[in-house]
Amino acid sequence: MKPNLSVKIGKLDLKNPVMVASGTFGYAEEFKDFFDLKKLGAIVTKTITIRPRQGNLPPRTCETPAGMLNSIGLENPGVDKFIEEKIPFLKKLGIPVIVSIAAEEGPEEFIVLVKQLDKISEISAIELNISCPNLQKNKLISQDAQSTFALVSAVRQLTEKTLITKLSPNVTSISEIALAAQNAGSDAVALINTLTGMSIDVHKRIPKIASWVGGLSGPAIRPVAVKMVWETYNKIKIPIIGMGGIMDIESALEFFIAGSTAISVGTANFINPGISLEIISGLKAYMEDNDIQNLSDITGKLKACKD
Amino acid sequence: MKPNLSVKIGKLDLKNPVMVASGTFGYAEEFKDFFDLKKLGAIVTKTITIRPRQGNLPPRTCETPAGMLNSIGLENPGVDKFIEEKIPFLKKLGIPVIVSIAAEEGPEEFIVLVKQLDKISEISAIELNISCPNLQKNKLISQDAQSTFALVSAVRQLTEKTLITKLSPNVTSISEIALAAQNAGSDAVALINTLTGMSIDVHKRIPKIASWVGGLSGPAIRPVAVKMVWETYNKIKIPIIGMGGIMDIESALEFFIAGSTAISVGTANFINPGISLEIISGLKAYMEDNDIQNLSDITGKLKACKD
Amino acid sequence: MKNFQLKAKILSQTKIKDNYWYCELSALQAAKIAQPGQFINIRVNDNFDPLLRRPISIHGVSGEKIKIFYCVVGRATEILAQRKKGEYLDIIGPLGNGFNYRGGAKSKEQTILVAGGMGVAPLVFLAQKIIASKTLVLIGAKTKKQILCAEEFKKLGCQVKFSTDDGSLGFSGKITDLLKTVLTQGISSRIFACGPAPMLKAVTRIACENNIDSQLSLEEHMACGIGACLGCVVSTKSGYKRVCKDGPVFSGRELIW
Amino acid sequence: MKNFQLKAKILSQTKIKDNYWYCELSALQAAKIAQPGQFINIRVNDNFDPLLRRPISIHGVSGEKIKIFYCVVGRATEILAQRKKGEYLDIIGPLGNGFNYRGGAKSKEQTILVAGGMGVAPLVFLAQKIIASKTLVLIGAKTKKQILCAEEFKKLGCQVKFSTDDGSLGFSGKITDLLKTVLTQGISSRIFACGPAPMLKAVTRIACENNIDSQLSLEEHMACGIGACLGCVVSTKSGYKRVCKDGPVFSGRELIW
Ligand SMILES: Cc1cc2nc3c(=O)[nH]c(=O)nc-3n(C[C@H](O)[C@H](O)[C@H](O)COP(=O)(O)OP(=O)(O)OC[C@H]3O[C@@H](n4cnc5c(N)ncnc54)[C@H](O)[C@@H]3O)c2cc1C
Ligand SMILES: Cc1cc2nc3c(=O)[nH]c(=O)nc-3n(C[C@H](O)[C@H](O)[C@H](O)COP(=O)(O)OP(=O)(O)OC[C@H]3O[C@@H](n4cnc5c(N)ncnc54)[C@H](O)[C@@H]3O)c2cc1C
Ligand SMILES: Cc1cc2nc3c(=O)[nH]c(=O)nc-3n(C[C@H](O)[C@H](O)[C@H](O)COP(=O)(O)O)c2cc1C
Ligand SMILES: Cc1cc2nc3c(=O)[nH]c(=O)nc-3n(C[C@H](O)[C@H](O)[C@H](O)COP(=O)(O)O)c2cc1C
Ligand code: FES
Ligand code: FES
Repeated sequence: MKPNLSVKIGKLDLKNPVMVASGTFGYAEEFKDFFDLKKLGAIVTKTITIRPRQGNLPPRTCETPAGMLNSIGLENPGVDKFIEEKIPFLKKLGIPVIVSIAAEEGPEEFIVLVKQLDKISEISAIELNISCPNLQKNKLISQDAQSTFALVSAVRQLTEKTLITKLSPNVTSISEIALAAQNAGSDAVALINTLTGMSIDVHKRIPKIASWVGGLSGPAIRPVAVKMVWETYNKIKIPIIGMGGIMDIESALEFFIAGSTAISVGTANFINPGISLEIISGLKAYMEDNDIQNLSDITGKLKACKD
Repeated sequence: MKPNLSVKIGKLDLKNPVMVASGTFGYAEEFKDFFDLKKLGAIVTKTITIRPRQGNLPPRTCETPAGMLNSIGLENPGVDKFIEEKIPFLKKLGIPVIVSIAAEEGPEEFIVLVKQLDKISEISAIELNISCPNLQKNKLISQDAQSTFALVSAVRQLTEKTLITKLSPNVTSISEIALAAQNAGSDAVALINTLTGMSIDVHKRIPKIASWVGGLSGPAIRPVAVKMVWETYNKIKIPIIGMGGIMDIESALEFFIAGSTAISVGTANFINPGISLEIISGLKAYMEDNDIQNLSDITGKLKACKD
Repeated sequence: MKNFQLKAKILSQTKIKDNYWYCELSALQAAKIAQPGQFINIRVNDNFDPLLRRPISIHGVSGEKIKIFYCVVGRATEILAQRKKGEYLDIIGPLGNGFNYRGGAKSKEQTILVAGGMGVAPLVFLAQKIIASKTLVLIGAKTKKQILCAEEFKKLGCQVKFSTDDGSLGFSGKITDLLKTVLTQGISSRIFACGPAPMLKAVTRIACENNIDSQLSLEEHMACGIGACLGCVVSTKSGYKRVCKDGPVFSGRELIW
Repeated sequence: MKNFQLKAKILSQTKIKDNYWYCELSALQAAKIAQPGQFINIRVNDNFDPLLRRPISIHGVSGEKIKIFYCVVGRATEILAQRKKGEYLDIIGPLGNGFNYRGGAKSKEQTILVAGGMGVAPLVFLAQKIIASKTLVLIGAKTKKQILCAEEFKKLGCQVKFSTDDGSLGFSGKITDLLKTVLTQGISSRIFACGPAPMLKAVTRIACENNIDSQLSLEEHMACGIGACLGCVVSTKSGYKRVCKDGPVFSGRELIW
């Protein structure tokens, strides 16, 4: 019995459920020395905006216990240059390309971006990053169910491409927001984006990253992410792309068992650039060892503890 | 110049700002072999309820990267036995005793508890634990500003003792909740309680703790806690008791600089039972080295990064 | 009894076989008062991953020395095994309530120790404290290779019997079936056992059926190890009790399995 | 240029003095193509605390060997120093763009290397690649004890001058003031510098005022080290650039300090 690793996210057929998380894999080129990128289930690009963005002042990253803070501030070349310079390389890989997009000022920018990207056949799906903690806003779209519903509904009308909504963990109830995204027609939800956090240099009495507050990622946040996936899995019907501190096959499996249809590897790419492949083969081995034919046989199949 | 470590929380005068967090120090007796308890700024007891509680099924704890999950489920002997059996030992220490209380079913239980504790002179202050993630409720009081306001207002009328409201980080905006507590007459806020989290045994496909979901604590959550303290410090006027992953003098200082008037040591007690004393002497040394006379000279004194 | 937090120097660190390590620590204050069944809680390094201490039974004591015997099963025990002679380990101990072995056995009655897998660790220390000639030790494992500490028990003068799941040494089958057989053959007054939970459960039942006292050393995941967090509880007839403080040794009569 | 992720065997690990360590790694593929100014990104252990790799300059290369020279300043470098000969380190490299040292110096002109503190690390490797007889090395530190690698540079045939803040060796004062003096004395065509940011900033200005090319090796906190996260940027005339991928060596002309 050969385990079947393929999964479906909206209209997307993935040969395996292992993708790389937005912002942690650049536009893929930086990783080409480390493994055969064609083996990935899909690539999610660094979030792009309409105009080019310089991003935030450095220092932009610091380490925290089993985690890191970042405040890149969505540095990106802007959509036009992205299409011109980055799509050709991505196209050659022949695997699904999911383009993450965000608005700098108002939600109408999503409309402009989706209209433009909808025409590009090399793009397989669009991820709506409504959860970036590094744009100095009072409240994120994904911190409010109604705003999430409104945004996703508006975008849904503009494209037939698979739409993924990326959610913020900095909320009272992430499953309510996920439900709003589902009801508005999102094909899937991706969670979690980073937790907002801060770290202080106590000798200089300044924040360790220039923008004061940044996004916490890495193994430290994994229990929070797994819990949010599980909570959301029990509330919605569309697929979940799970992420947050996946470092190895074991932590990847936690996300499947908690209810993820696919997973994204984020911070782990920095520590072990070839980790996605290790997870894909680990997944095969786990399925073989446990006589599992399809991934759906473990998705959300968490049982109660008992003796 | 001898640094002055004393701080004021409501009516409470603490000789130093280092306390121990509820639930991580039992009722103090367990720590008597490790250091002279009299040196602590204050002790916060394990949360008690009206009736004795058995707590949740084991396993109740597991380790996570730089953190741990717990789901004790507020095991406690109930208020009467607490008064009878635990107060005598605490009294002998001669340091402020802050009693943490919670309701099992409805907020009216807080009223009953506060009325009873108000009469006991050995109790210096009451901490309202409206943020325990381990009582299977849909929504915590501290996840809603109005409910927080209502509860604190009701309790405020019943006691002159210092009231501390303990807040949950599992919210969209903790500073809004803190503001509600302040407006309702709380003398201080304590933050953060644990983040909800979950960890899975992927071989057995069961959660690692029997109650599925637990509270995440330890250094992993520190950046989240520091950020919440800073955000809250900028919104309210009453003192903040900061906690979440304090492991050593450096991490304690982060909390003061972010805006805490006092701090609580939690999970670190398990790893290094004498850590509170180390923090107290570290604080003295830091103040001496930096020519700081009063703690208020660093509280919230975070400056912008620049070259 | 008092607990100490100590920087204990590693006096020796030896691989016994496979993943099994034997280690001696210098920890005078703790060694002086340690009792069989008690444990120490070890911080394996200074980082926050792994975060928590790890409980390891006291395998023996001599002079200033505390001896431990452990198996590398995960990250913390792996790091522990890499720590070298001469380095210092941060330990807390001796923790918990050990075996209640005093008094006990009447003239003709024997004491039985039942050790499953790593369960031998605290029982060697116990065997040193009781009258060896009247002690029968049952050691069980999956296979012969995994039988541990047989020589130690023999040297102390105990009678030793084995059980292996695959029959490669001694009784073929479960250690608890061996125990049943043994109980039909002689007069036994008490059983001390340490090993996996299902084994301990079966031992409790067997002891109960034979109307013999049993004392079981339990394991639960521990956060504090000193009774403060209420994390490590087991069900007893008087409610939940803490393995780290009220145990790790419990009487078969009080446990609810 | 290609990057490799390798398990590099530790061939030697030597404490030079105080907190300074010299270490040789077996990393053939990386050694073969390494250039002065490039670095390797090291994972110091298998745990998640510390989580990130640590960038360390390539201090030299010979055959299969990559040499590094580092100072213990925090947790990761402390763990690194504890790693023993014979063990394996997970490294990625050679990373970044090194010094552009080819061509350059005309017949009578000399090349100046300015090394502040640990800044000596990559410059020793650079000195091996350029014509030593025409190279002047300025080494600065707070005090004589902290002057590093002087012998290495001398052995290569470079002329070496010192500056110390307390005057305990060579020029008394800042290395950048020494640089100014030196520039008035001979004809210099180019400056390569590595050290603390304020020093590099001053070197850039001095080079600019004297109309000399300068190349500076910068440091920024790195998360990925391979150009993917956009974490390690510095301001240049053409916008932010990544220290790890576009640098760590930048021309004084492009930097905005
Ligand atoms: C009272 C007591 C005495 C013990 N004595 C010995 C002994 O003498 N020799 C020996 O080899 N082992 C002993 N153990 C077991 C030992 O504590 C675990 O094997 C060790 O904690 C595993 O840590 P790890 O990081 O290597 O493995 P992990 O990968 O963390 O886990 C492996 C297993 O160990 C358990 N475990 C992990 N952390 C703890 C903890 N903090 N408390 C309790 N269990 C935990 C896990 O639940 C899991 O089943 C004892 C346990 C207890 C409770
Ligand atoms: C391109 C480059 C080359 C370097 N070459 C050398 C060298 O040859 N020898 C040497 O001794 N040091 C070198 N360093 C510095 C070295 O990387 C740091 O000293 C090391 O990362 C400190 O780690 P730590 O955990 O010991 O200290 P920490 O306690 O983490 O921090 C101490 C200091 O190191 C900085 N630092 C920590 N982590 C990183 C990181 N991931 N990236 C960059 N800086 C960090 C911190 O900002 C802090 O200022 C180099 C740095 C860079 C960027
Ligand atoms: C340096 C860095 C940059 C990131 N940039 C983006 C981004 O541009 N868009 C986005 O949706 N998420 C971004 N993220 C969040 C990740 O995609 C992911 O949601 C998060 O890091 C949690 O996963 P992890 O713990 O595995 O890293 C970024 C994360 C990091 C660490
Ligand atoms: C085992 C355990 C039990 C706890 N019990 C309580 C409790 O009874 N009441 C309460 O308000 N907080 C309780 N907490 C939360 C702590 O008081 C503290 O808010 C939290 O752990 C964060 O701090 P830390 O990271 O320093 O542990 C508990 C935490 C732990 C780890
Ligand atoms: S481990 Fe904390 S009470 Fe036992
Ligand atoms: S460290 Fe990630 S881009 Fe340089």
